[in-house]
Amino acid sequence: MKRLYFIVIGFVALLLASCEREQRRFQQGAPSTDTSQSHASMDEIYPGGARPPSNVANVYEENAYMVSEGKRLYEQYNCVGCHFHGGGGIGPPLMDADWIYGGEPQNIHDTIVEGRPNGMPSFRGKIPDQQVWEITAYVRSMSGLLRKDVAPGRSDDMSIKKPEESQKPEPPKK
Amino acid sequence: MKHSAFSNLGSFLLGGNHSVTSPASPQAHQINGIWWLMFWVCGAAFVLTMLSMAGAIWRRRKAIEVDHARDSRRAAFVALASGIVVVVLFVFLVASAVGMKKTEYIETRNALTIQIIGHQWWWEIIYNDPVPSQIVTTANEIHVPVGKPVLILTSSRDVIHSFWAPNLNGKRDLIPGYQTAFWIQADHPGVYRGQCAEFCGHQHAHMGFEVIADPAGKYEQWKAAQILPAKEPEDDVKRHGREVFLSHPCVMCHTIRGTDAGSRVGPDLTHLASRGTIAAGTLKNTTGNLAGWIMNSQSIKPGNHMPSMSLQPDDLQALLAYLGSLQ
Amino acid sequence: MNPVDTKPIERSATDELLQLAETWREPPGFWGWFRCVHHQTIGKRYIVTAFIFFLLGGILAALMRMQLIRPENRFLGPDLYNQIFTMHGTTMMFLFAVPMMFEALAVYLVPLMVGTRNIAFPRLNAYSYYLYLFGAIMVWVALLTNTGPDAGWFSYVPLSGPGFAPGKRVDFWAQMITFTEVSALAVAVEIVVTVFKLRAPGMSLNRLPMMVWAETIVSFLVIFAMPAIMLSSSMLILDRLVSTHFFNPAEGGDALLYQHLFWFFGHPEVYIIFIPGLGIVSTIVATFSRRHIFGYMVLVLSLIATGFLGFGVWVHHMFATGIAGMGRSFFSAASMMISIPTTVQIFCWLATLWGGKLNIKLPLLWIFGFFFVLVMGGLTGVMLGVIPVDIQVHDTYFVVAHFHYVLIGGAVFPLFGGFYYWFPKITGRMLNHTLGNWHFWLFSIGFNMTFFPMHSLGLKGMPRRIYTYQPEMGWTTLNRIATFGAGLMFIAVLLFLINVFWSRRRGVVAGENPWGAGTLEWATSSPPPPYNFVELPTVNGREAVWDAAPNQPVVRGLRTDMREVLATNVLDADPDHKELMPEPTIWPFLAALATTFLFIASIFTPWGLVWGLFPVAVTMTGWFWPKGKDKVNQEIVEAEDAARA
Amino acid sequence: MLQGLERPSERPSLDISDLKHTAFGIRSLVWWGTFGLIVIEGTMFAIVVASYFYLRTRTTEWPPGVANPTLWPGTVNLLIFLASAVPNQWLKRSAEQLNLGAVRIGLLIVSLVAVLNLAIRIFEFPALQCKWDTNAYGSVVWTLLGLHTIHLLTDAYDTWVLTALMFFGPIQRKRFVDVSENADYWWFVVLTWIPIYLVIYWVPRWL
Repeated sequence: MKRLYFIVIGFVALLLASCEREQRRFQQGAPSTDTSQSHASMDEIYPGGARPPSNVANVYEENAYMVSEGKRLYEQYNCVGCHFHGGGGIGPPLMDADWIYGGEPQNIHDTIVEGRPNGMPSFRGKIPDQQVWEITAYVRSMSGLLRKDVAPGRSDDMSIKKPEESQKPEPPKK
Repeated sequence: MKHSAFSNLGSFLLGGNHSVTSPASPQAHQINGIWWLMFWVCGAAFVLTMLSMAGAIWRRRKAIEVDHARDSRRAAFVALASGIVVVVLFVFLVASAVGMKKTEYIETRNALTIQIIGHQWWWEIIYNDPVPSQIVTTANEIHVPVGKPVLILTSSRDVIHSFWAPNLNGKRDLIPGYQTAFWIQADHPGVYRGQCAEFCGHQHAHMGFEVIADPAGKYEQWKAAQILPAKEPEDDVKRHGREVFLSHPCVMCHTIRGTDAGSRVGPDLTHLASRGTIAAGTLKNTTGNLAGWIMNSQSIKPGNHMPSMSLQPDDLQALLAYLGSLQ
Repeated sequence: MNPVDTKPIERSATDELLQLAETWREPPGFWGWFRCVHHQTIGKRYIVTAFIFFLLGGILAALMRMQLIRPENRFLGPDLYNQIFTMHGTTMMFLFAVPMMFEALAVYLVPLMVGTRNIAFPRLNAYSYYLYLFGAIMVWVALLTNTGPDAGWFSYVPLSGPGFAPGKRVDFWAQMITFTEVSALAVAVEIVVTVFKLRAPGMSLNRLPMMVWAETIVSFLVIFAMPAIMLSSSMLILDRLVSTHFFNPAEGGDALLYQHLFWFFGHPEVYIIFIPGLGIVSTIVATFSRRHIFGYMVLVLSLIATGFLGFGVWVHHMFATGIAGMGRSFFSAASMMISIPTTVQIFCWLATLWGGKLNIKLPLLWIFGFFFVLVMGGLTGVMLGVIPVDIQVHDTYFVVAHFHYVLIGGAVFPLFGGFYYWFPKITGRMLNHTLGNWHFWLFSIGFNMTFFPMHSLGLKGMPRRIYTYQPEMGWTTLNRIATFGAGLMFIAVLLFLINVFWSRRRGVVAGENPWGAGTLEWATSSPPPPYNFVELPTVNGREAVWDAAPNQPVVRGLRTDMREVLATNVLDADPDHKELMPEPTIWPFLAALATTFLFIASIFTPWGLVWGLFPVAVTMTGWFWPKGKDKVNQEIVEAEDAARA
Repeated sequence: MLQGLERPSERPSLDISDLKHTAFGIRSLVWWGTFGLIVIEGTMFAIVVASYFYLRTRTTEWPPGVANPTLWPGTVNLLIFLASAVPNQWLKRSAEQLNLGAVRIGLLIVSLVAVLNLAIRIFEFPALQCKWDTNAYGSVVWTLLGLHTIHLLTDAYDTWVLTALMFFGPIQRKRFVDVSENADYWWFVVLTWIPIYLVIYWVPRWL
């Protein structure tokens, strides 16, 4: 009887997880309550060392639609121009385990909003915060940090890299 | 009086500037003709079938016994009726072939060529020209000269859409990986509405466009105006509006020729104020609607790719003033 | 045929009947439910399940009509609306129409109509039912957890592909296809074998009842059409899960390939739904005209022609894609040609009615409704075959009107007629006449009110699958009329449900053959006993009951202590050999569970396919391995055969 | 459950008590079932092959951007398949003659041949010179080969189970019908390999 109980609980949990994965949230606040003013400021950061990871969880990482929006924006806002499809080029690669400025969601968010020395521009004000979090979620999916049922599949273009859903997890080294 | 009631009913059931049965082009006329031919023939067939069913019910429900005797006569009737059906179908087939020939051959002699690219959920419209500075890019509003064939090249950047302006011609799917061509030609000046006809996601319902047929002179005027880059703002408010545009998310997606904004993600806004509608034929292009659209696009077209903005009232007013000046 | 022994045999009828009943009794109790393998039990489950999905699909339709009752309505957002219209189409096509018109009716009726004791491969039959059930539950649970597929019942790529349909929504759709199509394919094989090998002696192929012809032809359509959709949905799910490039134009794939495959199935699908309806019409028209159907051979050939031509018209769903001209003319011609066999059938039925002595009861009333609705839908179908008209009204509400006229007219109207006709056979009681009349008239009026205005809407430019429209389009009033009509249909179906629940207990007792019909299912009690017939009948004409000779022999010599049936030969149905039918068993259920695990696990990881194979192999082996009563009985009869030789 | 009890039993009868149980070939139910299955699967193969040629028309270079598949594994498998037809047909005939000893030997041979086929099949996938996610060509040849492998695998498994049955299970006439039908299905697996082999290995060289 007890086993049945666990099975039921497990099943319901699975269903609830799928609920979150499948939400289409068109309009709503970003994950943390007050991120319009970023925590990072230029004098705190330096290459090679990450901020202490912030405990802001990016709920978008549970949501397949948000991640796929992040992927679309990553292409359309021309992140590919420097980072290519994660392999890096002008900018550092995003699909490996090395994170110069930290691989936690908050770090990536700050990197996009504030910009970083040596070329990463600041997108403060230009990208709405919800979209920044979407891009953040997608960037983390490139190194396999998201659940496989959330991470995007291949896109309708040349297959130059593995789709995010089949990327081996690369937990941040720093 | 009676006549007007009848025509009211007619326009209630069939009419409008977005209707198959109000043709405004040679192709649509042709199709409309075939439609009415079929309507009357099929209508007659329907009535005859129903009459013979009613006759059977009327005659045979009181019948005393089963009638096998006249089965051979019935066989002759079935054969004859089937023969007539075959002939009628053949007539339809010929009508179809003739109609197809008239609607589908591609008129290229002195045709105007327009490239139409489908996006989720708006239409990018490009008037190509060998000279790059003469290329006109606009969105959701197609201007064509009256009486001149217009060759339309279609393609899609994301999913399948379908281009359909019923008063002018049948629809044509925009399929990624394919480019197809067909042509339209407007007989009279007017505004003909069109809409995406292939399911394309969240905002399939709000993916309209307008075809505006103008006399040749007016069309040339329009085109000449569209080629120009955006007007320089002439006062401080509008200059501030331009600043707002360039420092906010707007610049990430839209182009305004003559400024630093050059992204092709969303519609080209260089001559936004010259257009009749915004949000792909969803709203009339008024200042109020534009303000609502900028601040709350996600509640007007939930799921579309333009995020709702949060702007200070001053900034919004300035932005509206600037956009309103982009004639 | 063996020489007919005309001497009555002395026998203790009571003992034999008791034994027969005991032999064929379905296992009782809770666990017994999972072990049933008799075609009547499984058939009834199919009927009830498919009808539940009809109601669920109807609720979705009602929600859509509510959303469209006024412009820019905010009742359902685009996301929910897209899930709902997708699930409406999916439910109605894959979970209601095919399971009901094909699986349910064929599984329940065909063995009775051909006069045998059970369907061929009864365990496969149970397995197919569970697969259908589990697949249907899976996709509905998905909908209720906001994971409902949202790319349309056709799931065109690239909208349904990995790039534009994030999450698992479309994967559940694609796997639902696998579930239901495996189920339909299994039933198709069973029906073909039942019809070819298990007919009552004397029922040569030219004496098959029209309904059996219809279900047989549909079986062949299923066999040739369903692989195409299984393949296209598998390609879709492969594209989504393991990054194949079937539909990716940047890597040599092609979005139109999906459409070709889908419609190569999709158009025959329409006939899979429609041909059983034609079978019902032929059956009811003959019974209530109290005469043999007019033009039997013509009707059969028409059905076969429809089946063949059904494979030659799929491109008419793709005229607007702009593919090359010559091919389109061919498909346009074929699309018009396919209306000829149906027209001929309609004339034959009219001739039957004109030559009969009409007994106007509820089933026939629904057939009159069928004539009205189907002829209208057929005529708009001819219009759609004409390419210039098609490219105008394709993907508009005109098409929505057209196929609801054809599918509701061609399937649901005959189906309701069939319900009134066979309900007494299935339950032993008649449905109430007054409620039935209300049901018919409300449904018919509601139907025309809902769908007739849609012709107009289409011509006025309203595209399909839009979740809302703008006030200035002038579509509001017509949409409002349609919504009210849908309300009437809803009430009508409620009345029908009340009628079913009331009549099941309190209806007039039907007796063996309340309509004076001519096919074999009426030659046994109502409801039929689990062994179908006390003594297997022999057949002397197309309407076995009407044409029976005064001394029509019955089959004797089948064991009553084992589930024994008579196999006959394919053309003439002469007795050939005997077969033992399997006893009740849990293995098909277990195998279906294992298969369900395989299908669902593979949505989440490709390894599900590998790990899922093991339980499937184990359960299939358990199913196949001879044991228990089956083994013992087989040994007994084989020993007897050997002794006799 | 005694409906029909009152039915007069005084009717002439068609007596079938002398008929035997189970039959082989076209007379048996299992033959028709297998036949149905074969038609379904055959249609499936035909549609994949049609898709292959359809995709062929969508590009100029074939195979696009990858080398031609290596010939030897597929060819070896073809030869083994063709050779297996002999013991398979012998097995079928033995089953129909109810010759238990021969059936056991035949089943063992065909089981082993199937293992051999499967073993070489492992080399066929790399021989395609591309992956399923390389491009659409890769996707369709992998699907074609994969689908045939599934059939090979199921029939191999079926043969193994039957072999076990004929050695350890109850020996019944009915089981010989199953063996005979299994042999028919093996024929199907063999015969479909010929066109699939040509499509996978030779069409890229010819077209």
